[in-house]
Amino acid sequence: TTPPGGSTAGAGGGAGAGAEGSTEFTDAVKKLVNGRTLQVGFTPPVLSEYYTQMENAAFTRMAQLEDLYGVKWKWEKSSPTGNFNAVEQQISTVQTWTSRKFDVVFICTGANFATMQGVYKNAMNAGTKIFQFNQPVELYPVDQINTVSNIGYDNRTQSGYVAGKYIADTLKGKGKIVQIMGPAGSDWTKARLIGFNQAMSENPGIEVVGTADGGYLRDKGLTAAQDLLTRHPDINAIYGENEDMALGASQAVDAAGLKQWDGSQGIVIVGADGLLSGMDAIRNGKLTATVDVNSVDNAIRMIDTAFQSVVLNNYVPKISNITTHLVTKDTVEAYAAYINGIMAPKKKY
Amino acid sequence: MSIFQRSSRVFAIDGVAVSIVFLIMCVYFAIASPYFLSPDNIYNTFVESVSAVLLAAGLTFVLISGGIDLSIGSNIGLSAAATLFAIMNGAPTLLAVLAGIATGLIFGLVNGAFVAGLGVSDFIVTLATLSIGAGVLQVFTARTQLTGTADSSFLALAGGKIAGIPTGVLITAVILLILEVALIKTPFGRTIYAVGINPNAAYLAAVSVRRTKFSVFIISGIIAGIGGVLLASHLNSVQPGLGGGYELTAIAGCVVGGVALAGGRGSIWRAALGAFFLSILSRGLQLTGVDPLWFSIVTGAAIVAAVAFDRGAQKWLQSTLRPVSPVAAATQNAQ
Amino acid sequence: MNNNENFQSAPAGPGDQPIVSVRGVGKVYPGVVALANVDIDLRPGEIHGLLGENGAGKSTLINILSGTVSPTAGTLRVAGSEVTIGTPRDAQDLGISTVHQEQSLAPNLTAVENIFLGRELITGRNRVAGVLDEKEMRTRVLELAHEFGLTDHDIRVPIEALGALKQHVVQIIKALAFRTQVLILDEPTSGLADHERLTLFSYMRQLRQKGISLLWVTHRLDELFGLADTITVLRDGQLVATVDPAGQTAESLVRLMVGRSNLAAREEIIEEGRVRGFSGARDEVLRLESVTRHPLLHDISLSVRRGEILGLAGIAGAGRTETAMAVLGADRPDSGNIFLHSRPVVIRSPRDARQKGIAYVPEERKTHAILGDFSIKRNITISDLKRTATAGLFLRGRQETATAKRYVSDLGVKTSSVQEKIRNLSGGNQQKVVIARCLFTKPDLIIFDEPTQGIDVGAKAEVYRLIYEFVDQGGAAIVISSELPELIRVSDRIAVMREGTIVGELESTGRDETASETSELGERIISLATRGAVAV
Amino acid sequence: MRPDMSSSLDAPALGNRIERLLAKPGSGLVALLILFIITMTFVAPSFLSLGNWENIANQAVFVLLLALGMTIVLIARGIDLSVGSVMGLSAGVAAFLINQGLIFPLALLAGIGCGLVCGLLNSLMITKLGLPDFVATLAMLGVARGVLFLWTKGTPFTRYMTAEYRIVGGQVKLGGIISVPIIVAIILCILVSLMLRKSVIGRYLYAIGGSPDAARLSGISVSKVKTFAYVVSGGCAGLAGVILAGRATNVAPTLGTGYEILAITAAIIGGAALTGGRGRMVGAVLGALTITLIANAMNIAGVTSEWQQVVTGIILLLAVLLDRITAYFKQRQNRAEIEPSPQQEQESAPSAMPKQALS
Ligand SMILES: Nc1ncnc2c1ncn2[C@@H]1O[C@H](COP(=O)(O)OP(=O)(O)OP(=O)(O)O)[C@@H](O)[C@H]1O
Ligand SMILES: Nc1ncnc2c1ncn2[C@@H]1O[C@H](COP(=O)(O)OP(=O)(O)OP(=O)(O)O)[C@@H](O)[C@H]1O
Ligand SMILES: [Mg+2]
Ligand SMILES: [Mg+2]
Repeated sequence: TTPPGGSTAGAGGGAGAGAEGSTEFTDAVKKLVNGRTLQVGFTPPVLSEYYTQMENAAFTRMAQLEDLYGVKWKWEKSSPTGNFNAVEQQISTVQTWTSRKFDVVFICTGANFATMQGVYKNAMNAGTKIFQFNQPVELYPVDQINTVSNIGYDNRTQSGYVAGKYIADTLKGKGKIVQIMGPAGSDWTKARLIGFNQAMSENPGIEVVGTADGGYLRDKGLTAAQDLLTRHPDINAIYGENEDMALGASQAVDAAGLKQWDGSQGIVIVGADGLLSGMDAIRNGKLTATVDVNSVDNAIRMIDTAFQSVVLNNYVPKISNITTHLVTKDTVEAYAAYINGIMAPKKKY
Repeated sequence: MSIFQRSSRVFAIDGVAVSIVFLIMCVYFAIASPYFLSPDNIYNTFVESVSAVLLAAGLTFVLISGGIDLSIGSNIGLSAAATLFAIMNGAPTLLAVLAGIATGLIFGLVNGAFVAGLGVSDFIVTLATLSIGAGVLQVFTARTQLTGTADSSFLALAGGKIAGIPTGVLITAVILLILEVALIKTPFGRTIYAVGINPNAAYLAAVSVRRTKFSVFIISGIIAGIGGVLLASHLNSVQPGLGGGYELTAIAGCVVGGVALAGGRGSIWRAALGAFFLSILSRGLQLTGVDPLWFSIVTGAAIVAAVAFDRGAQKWLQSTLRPVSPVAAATQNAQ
Repeated sequence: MNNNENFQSAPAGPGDQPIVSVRGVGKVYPGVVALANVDIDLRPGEIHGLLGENGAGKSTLINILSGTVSPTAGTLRVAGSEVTIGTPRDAQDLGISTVHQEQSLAPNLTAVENIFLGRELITGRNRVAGVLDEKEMRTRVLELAHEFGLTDHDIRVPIEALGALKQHVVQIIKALAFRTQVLILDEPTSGLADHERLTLFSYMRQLRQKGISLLWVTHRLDELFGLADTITVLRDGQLVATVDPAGQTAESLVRLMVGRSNLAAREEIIEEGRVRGFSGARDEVLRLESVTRHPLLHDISLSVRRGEILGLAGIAGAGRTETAMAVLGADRPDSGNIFLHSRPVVIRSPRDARQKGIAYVPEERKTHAILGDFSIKRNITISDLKRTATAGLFLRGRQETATAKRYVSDLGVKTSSVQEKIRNLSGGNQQKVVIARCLFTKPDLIIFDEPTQGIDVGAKAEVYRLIYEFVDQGGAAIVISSELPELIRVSDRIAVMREGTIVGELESTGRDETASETSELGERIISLATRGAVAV
Repeated sequence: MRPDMSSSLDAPALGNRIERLLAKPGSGLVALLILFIITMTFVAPSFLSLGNWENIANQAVFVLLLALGMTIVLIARGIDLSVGSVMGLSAGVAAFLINQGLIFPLALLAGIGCGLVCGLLNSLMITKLGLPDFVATLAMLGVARGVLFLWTKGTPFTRYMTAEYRIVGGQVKLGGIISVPIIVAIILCILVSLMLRKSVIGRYLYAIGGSPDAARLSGISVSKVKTFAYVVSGGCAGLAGVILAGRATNVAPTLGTGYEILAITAAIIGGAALTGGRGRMVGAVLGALTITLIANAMNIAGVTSEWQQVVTGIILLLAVLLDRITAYFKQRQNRAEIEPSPQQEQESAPSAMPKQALS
């Protein structure tokens, strides 16, 4: 049988209609669902364009499942916003959601791995199922992860390596580059760097001449890029570990009067995230490429996995990887359209 | 004296107004969310607020003396790292605890040496040590995997239970008690207030201002170190940014509790209450399902309301006390 | 409440219509009635003396008139119309200027800036932008400043760099520099040297001539005669009498201030003087040998023995306080030696000094002596907390209170309770508490820096008695005072300082001195202290 | 330890006299900066290039604008923790209104207006409700940030950049010579400096910082002056916000987070004190430049971010230490002369005295 919301969504049909499986199957699932309401909590580490795209994709998929099988959803989002410590807030978010008997918690967090496992364990014992998304679980020992499932991608091979390889290929294996990285100690940064370095070691002609911290923010990325360009005006490429920082670097290149990559020469700027604003920039020649880590599929798979696990009691994979895309000027329209397809969900929860 | 007047005198006991705001808030949350009073939530609330409360209590000493210590944020993180590092490398629990406290002590010594010894701005000095501490913690955690220990005696420091009460909470309560006694009941505590009220006068009145200033930084450092030990035991892991921003939470807690940043006023239990207030507030908001986007707005408003109420109550109280003629009072006094 | 036994009808003033007329004014603080039902009229062109013991309510009345305290009862009329004076600004607008009893200047501003604070001169062209006219402001005060002994340098630096007395002078200039209808002076002469007082008095006369009315508080009754046109006496917050000084003597005024019932006790104290004298071995307690501290102190040598009071005379800025700081260890001398009980010592800090048996009564009460937020009790014990602690560890509240109560009644501090915040006491009573603090440490040597500043006659005598008692029991005292008669009266010897050096040492036989001898001694001191600097 | 410590505690006559003789403010800082710049030229000669100074100036503008406002508030014995959040919110207002089709200059004004209003609210809480400055502005820090979060729902405002805004944001230099933010900063510096030194309100700021009681007794309305200080600080934050929106090209809800600490640090290394009554425009400029310069230099030198924190801390400590050392030598030198030259004292404007840390 084709499980509901299975591979169709994963293949990229998130925006498609809702006809899945046969009528009998649908009816049978409906019976299992029995009009049940799932109380869901969604807690990303920050509020950002990326997670907004995810949320919209999730809504789109939730609405589809509701149409198909009558499952109802109650959605609550919580993300650290204050100046007070982010990690503590997420821990206490999970704890309070557990107290409130949520069925499902989707979480992506910057908190320490081991710390969170204890929190997850307590939650699962109390009957709240935990799903991590977009978490660099590749860095963690799988057997120690206390979640039902982890939906995401391998930051090393599916993000860092892709970006590095693209830069190397574009520069034909020779050139100087600088990196603008996320906050030191961040697991994403660590993982992506492993992949990026892998690509670099495969291309000895490429030299990383400078690194700076851009804190995942555009204005900090701009500042960091400006400083790096002062010392290294002769670089060939900039790797921004996320898109906002890459866009900041793009401004720095413009401000320094340097030329951006036009297909044959100029400075190559590569980011990673897959934001609509990043795609805009690619269209306008302000960003050479980005690694779209696929907010859409991430969210759809997340909803499907939870539905399967909680409602249908299926065995879901502990690690569930989605596809990521390399977006360049040539492919930007397709992926932009893919994201735009979910940005106006039928129903918001 | 009317009953009304007598009851108004109750406010005179320092901090009663804040306590009332605190109680009102708790009652509201208890009504608004059935989970607020659940054993689980109570347990979690206490356990999770231990570090905030401890930091606020240690900081209170510095604030009362008229200073400020921003470094407690990275102090608690680094102390936690030192503790966990020691325990993971096979040190006995006692030694690991000492390692954490020693780390806190080092912060206190450096801050104290610069501020009291050299007389430079405490804001700048502790900001500098905050920054250095945060950097060292990142370097340290990047080089060593502080993934946790299985040493049960160490984990029991914060996670165990005595008579159903979490040990971490018990330890904190004992420390608070000691600090309060030290502040209110000892000559040392008295001189801290004196220095905060008027350092010039205190100096000329034979108080060693420098020694007092030095010791408050030591105390604040050590308490943050103990907080780090408990945090390490509670989390059983240390991440690079641990403790970042705790200093602001602690200061906010103290201020809500009525500790004056200008020095000379405050007490341990009020500071602890203020810190506890803030952590209960954020938990309560989550439990009642308030959109987290509203959190910082509500928190801001609650801080204003609590402090404004406290002030209002004090003023009202002062205006209701019955005047006595100085003559009458003087004769009364002579007897 | 004018049906007082001592009430006498007010003499006909020189003016006609009162400028300021106060009726039935009262002020109630939580727990204290500071002022009750007081009537007072200020006529144009009169100097109106306001007398009362410490805590009688003088400053409260003044604060009401100057808009810093709002009365809880009564009405104020200025130039015939009823007004409310809610802020100092209102008072200024009504033409009322005040020199407050306590230091009230911004320490980080210069004298000129302080004097014009709130009434800045603005350059003509730039009125809108509010650009300051610094030059004009400076020239305007220059003359006045010189007359009061401020140098060009003094008016240019932040006033926190000036000595306490010079700061006080700045405050007076601040009030004199502007055209006002009413000038209120709350103990303006406390701590001033004689020639400065005379300057001030001549200014007061000039102002009177111009039709300005002055309300003047002083504790030095001798000043009043020949200057005050009318005298109002307050006691315990109530009006006792408004009298013509012509019909009064110092004694009769004291009687009015103190009241019949308290009089007997007080007179005894006032008359007592220093009867016994110390009979033990008069060994040396403190000796300074060539103590030098740049840039001010040069070659200071002095000594003081048990049972002896050494007076330090000098004009403002002569270095007397600085000498005290050196003894106290607050400043470390650059060279020279300090001997305690004939043994050379290094005094590292006031705390060290206390451990070595030296205590200090600071000259600037508000900023350097009192711990405003502390209760009287805590202010007394702060210098030696171990004494009220069990095993030096835990404070014993009850014992502390008992100790404090004892000092409060010994020194006659007027307060409702020892738990009262010292900030709420009247100035004179604060001073007594500070002295109590020093006595509590049981020192061998007390340095009194302007000890009777702001203290009423009765209390002054009490302070003298305290000093005498202290030395008679074997203590040594150094008294710094700008009031020469006082200095001559209390001291056994007087060292005169000028510009940071000791320019002479004179024997004084204290109270035994006859009037003519006193003034002769006074003149010698003045000429030593001011040679070449100020013409008297 | 040296007696200079104790002298900061005894009678003001004594302590401050020495303080006055000590050092001009920040002499240690300047010395350190020079040393630092010299070292950097060896590490990376490009550090001294004109282009890099432009970068530094452009980066420093935001901290500088906030530090100017902060200095004013600190002089008046206040503190404004809300500047970072207010900056973010003002940026949001400008960006949002442009997206709504409001003409550009009006949108900018609205952004600045938002800052002014926040400042006004701060001052109302302080003067009318009687809240401590710290509490009021801490609350505003939360509220302004929260409003921006609510408003953006977590997704940055984007696509508001116009050609004019690129100029205002400093991405395009005016006439190819100098960028608008720098011009704005220079103008504001001059205004603030004039205001502090020459105007009545400036005098009042110092007065209420030095002694609120004395100011009140002199007929100054402390609450009005405080209101002025907070409104100016809010306005500076608003101005910084609208410019930052032009530089960052998107307004993330976290925009400006943490800037309050930078601003306070800049003001304090520049000689302002939490205890009020002192601070100067030049100090704010020096402070803002120092902070930016250090970060810039370390990025160029390739110091990783974790070590950057360590180095920044050490530099701060060195700066204050050097200040003390120069002060000590100055003092000794002054003691050597028996008669202090009046010139020397003249230089210490009221604002100029670094209050020793004990108070
Ligand atoms: N803020 C206050 N709170 C409570 N009591 C106060 C306050 N201010 C003054 N008092 C009380 O009011 C009374 C009158 O004080 P006031 O300062 O007017 O006395 P005074 O006549 O000026 O005395 P002195 O000669 O010592 O200056 C005193 O008993 C004092 O304790
Ligand atoms: N380095 C200095 N430069 C200029 N003036 C100085 C210096 N040192 C001291 N003075 C002057 O000395 C005075 C302070 O001396 P000090 O207070 O010891 O004298 P004093 O005789 O006690 O005077 P007062 O009676 O005013 O307290 C101040 O007026 C100050 O102007
Ligand atoms: Mg008085
Ligand atoms: Mg003196």
